[in-house]
Amino acid sequence: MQVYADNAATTKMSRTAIAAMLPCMETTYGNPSSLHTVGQRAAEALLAARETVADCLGCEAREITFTSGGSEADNQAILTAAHLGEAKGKKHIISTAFEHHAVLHTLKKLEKQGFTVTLLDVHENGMVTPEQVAAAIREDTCLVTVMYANNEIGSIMPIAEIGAVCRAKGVLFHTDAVQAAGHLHINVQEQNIDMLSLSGHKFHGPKGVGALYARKQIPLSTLIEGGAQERGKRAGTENLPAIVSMAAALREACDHMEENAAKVSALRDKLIAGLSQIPHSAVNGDGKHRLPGNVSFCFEGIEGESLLLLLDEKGICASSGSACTSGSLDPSHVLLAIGRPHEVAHGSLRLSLSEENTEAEIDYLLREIPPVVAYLREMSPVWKDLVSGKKSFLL
Amino acid sequence: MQVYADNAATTKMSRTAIAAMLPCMETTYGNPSSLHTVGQRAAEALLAARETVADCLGCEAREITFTSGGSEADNQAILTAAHLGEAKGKKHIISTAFEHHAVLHTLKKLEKQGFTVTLLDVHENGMVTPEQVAAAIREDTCLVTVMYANNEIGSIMPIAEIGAVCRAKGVLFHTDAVQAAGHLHINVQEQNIDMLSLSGHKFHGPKGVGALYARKQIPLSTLIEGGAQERGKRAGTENLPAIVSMAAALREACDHMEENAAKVSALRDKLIAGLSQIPHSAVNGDGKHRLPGNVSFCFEGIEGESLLLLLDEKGICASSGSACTSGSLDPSHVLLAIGRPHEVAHGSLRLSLSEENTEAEIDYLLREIPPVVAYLREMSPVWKDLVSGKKSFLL
Amino acid sequence: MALYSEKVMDHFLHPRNVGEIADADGVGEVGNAVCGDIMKIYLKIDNDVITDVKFNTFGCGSAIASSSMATEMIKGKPVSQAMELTNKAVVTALDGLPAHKLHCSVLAEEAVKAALKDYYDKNHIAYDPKQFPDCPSCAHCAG
Amino acid sequence: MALYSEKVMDHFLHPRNVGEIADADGVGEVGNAVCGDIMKIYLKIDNDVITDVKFNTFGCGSAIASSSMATEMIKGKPVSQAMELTNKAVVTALDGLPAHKLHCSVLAEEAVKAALKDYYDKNHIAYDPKQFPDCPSCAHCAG
Ligand SMILES: Cc1ncc(COP(=O)(O)O)c(C=O)c1O
Ligand SMILES: Cc1ncc(COP(=O)(O)O)c(C=O)c1O
Repeated sequence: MQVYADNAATTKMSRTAIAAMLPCMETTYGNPSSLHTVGQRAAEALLAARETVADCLGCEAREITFTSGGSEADNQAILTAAHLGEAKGKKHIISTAFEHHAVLHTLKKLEKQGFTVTLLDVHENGMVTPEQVAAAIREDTCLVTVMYANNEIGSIMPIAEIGAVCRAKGVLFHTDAVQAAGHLHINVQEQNIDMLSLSGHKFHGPKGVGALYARKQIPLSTLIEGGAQERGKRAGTENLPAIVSMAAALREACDHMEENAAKVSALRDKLIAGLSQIPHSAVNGDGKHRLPGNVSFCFEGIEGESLLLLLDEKGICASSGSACTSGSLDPSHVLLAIGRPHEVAHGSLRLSLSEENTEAEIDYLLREIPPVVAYLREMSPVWKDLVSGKKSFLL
Repeated sequence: MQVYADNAATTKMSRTAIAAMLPCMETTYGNPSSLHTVGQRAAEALLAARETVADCLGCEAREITFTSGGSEADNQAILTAAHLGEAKGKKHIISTAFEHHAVLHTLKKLEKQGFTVTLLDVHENGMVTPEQVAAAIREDTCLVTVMYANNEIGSIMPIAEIGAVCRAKGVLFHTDAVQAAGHLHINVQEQNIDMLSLSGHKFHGPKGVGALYARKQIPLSTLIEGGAQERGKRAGTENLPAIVSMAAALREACDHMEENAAKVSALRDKLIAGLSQIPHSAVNGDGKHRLPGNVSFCFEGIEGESLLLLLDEKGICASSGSACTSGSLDPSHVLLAIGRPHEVAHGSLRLSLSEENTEAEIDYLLREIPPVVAYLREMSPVWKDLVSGKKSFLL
Repeated sequence: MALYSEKVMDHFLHPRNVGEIADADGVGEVGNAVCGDIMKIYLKIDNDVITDVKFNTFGCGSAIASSSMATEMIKGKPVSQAMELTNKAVVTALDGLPAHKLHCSVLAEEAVKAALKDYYDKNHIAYDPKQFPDCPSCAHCAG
Repeated sequence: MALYSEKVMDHFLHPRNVGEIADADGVGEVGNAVCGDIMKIYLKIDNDVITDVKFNTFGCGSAIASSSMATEMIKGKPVSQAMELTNKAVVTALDGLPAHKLHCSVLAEEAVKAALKDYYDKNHIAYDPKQFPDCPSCAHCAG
């Protein structure tokens, strides 16, 4: 059996997304900046896609800037707020310790340029509260950036409430909604969001395309200079096939959000319940405020990569931490942020489900995973020390 | 008849490019950073694409960084050289007056940061010489960036010779090869190129993807921060379908370069000869050192946009200046750079051919264009003044 | 074409009143070739009524469409009414113009006024010069 | 899997010499759980020859494969020869490791040496301490 349970890393494109893309490669192949019919058809498709995305977020089409993905959107949002803040002498930014690297590394860059960054502690259930944000806001705070949902442990932040705090204090609020878009309800008006990033490939859309929503009063800083595409805020010939495809995928995801969430979270809960039977294991993240597809565990005494590789041998595609930190030797900064000790954080497993997963697949996972954990523990000197009482269990 | 003659704005994807893309959406859909089989298959495809692109440029795979397009590659190359230069107190950059806006606007940004930019004059045939570059290089020059071939007038620069001058003087040399890649021979070693930008959609590959070659000794500056993709030099989940498709398109273009060039330049020459019959017209760019597909004219007494719209009514897709400056009121900076007066520059027409164009289409263009020019002149007060002798002809 | 409304395209593709009037009673030319738009309007006026109007235009699609529409709007109208033609009225009649093309409608208004001014001047009719703002630069074109 | 060579995958999926030796003559443990890799090697030594070897490893695929390969390489060998095992030899035997996984082969070498040192210590055999560099920090792991 082949079970793809790494949908937080990337999803398989839906039929709808592929079907939307093909005509843009074969018929509407023009450059939207071209005056002729082939170009103008592309321009119309671009506008329609922009309207679709705007509609899914509850904003206006002109508030959407298409980017090459979630990372670029995060970078551009944060640099925009930094430039605006700098002009007013405000060089303090608030974020959290468990943001995606697209946010954290951009903040690092800004620190080198004299900005001060406060990374809020994350509660052990993976949550950050509006009260924490309120307490951290200073006179010189120019931006609060808090992710909508965490990519590793799936916890969902109280975005609307955090947004309200920011709005009340007159501070720009950005949210990295890469894991949320298409899966959780978004309405930037109701949720007091000033800027929001999303990425096509996390909801069965294409890779290499994303969107940045920025409230119309916010003049975006340009990351990529050149032609006047995207109202002069993002140069480069528009990636029309991907943009149109992403819009179609987002539309589809939003139209089926409730039924997908119901189905996927039922699978998730069954999987969590089953894996919780493994002794000395712990679920990461919040029990309730959790992405429908996210299952995140730490298993004491074993190491994540070897677990992944053995699961892969069984046809199970999973991840340990996030995809983009694999290959790194450090344990996930997210797991450390919620207080997992290093030795436990190394033994993490993330299974991220989508509506394409089936009950039979969950049964398969529940059958295959526990023996693999047991096998690795049997080989692990750490586990032996725990069992023999030389060390004490942390979980 | 429908004639797409705007291939410098963007090309239609080839069968090969589409065929290469589809399996990456349906089967190899994994995230190349994921450890499991689905991810590692994607990683393998990514590596193969990198090797293909490297092979087409005569460099090593690790010298290729995939980007979201030509603009991003241009931005990153220039900012890299600027950062390296700044560290050594070298803040002078040499470029030309007729670069693409992705280059010119990035240079503008650097000027605001204290860099000095010398834009070399372009000869009226659209050429810049190695001697000009040599004369402009100063002690504090950190970069020479000269495009391989111009997107509007098609003139081809003596890149190898300019590269040799730079190498001799120890100055980094970048070339925007967006119009050249897949159409003209490239070998970064032989041509002394330190950095080179290309874009997938200009050679029947996909939009939204490009590549930056940077000699391995050059530490790229990061434009988009985040995950460790592209050796930490370009964050964001890799756009695998587009990357693989671009590599396939480039391979195909390079494999058929000579036959395509022979075919397309024959069509081009026929078109140029025919349109030259129109009185008071002039070809823009060099007669010999010219992209195989580029036909660029100025017609005195008329304005380009109305010409384009009327041609579009006849099914002819063409451009006036470049696609991304359409919608702007200024005449093309390229045509001004080669010394066309404003009033003449407004009356420009660019027809850019590909190997998919046919002899019959050229005949159609030659039949349809002259009467449209005549019709617009008949309506033009400028033309009347010229004919009546009130003003004197410039062409 | 999404760029222009159907009305604009109709007037661009089938411009009304193209041509010259050899014995015009008023001729107005505005814009310049450096900016990329020139409009020249010829009026035939009889008893203070515009009995005929022709135009020549060098410019983009919306410039030609604006000229065509403006001439249609003043044809057969009393001079006093033609004096009230505004660029907004031209834009509305064309079902809108893209923001960066609005200057074409301004040129059309100015061309009509320039022709009317010429008619007043030739016929020594007194008028308030403030009605005819100069168009010395292209600055407004950027609007 | 492109990540690891077939050899690595073979040793990872079918690790040789997994286990413990209750009455081992030498035991060595290196690495720490904070770093994410611990290797423990048990040696049975008879007449200066390694007659049996077992390992337990907590770590990634290449850590397990390196342990497996290293134990294979010293099994049946004289102690003096086992002392000459280098991480490079392990890497070569595995048909290479990804750059960021080379530290696993270093750990394997160190684990073997730690077990040998334990054997020397237990049997009061004199040795040059320089042969056994400490592994007090994880700094080398970053290599
Ligand atoms: C010479 C040149 N450079 C750069 C670019 C920018 O490429 P892209 O639109 O793919 O970002 C283009 C085309 O648009 C070009 O013709
Ligand atoms: C929370 C979060 N933010 C940002 C990103 C970056 O998105 P992309 O890889 O599309 O640039 C990701 C996923 O990779 C993510 O999960």
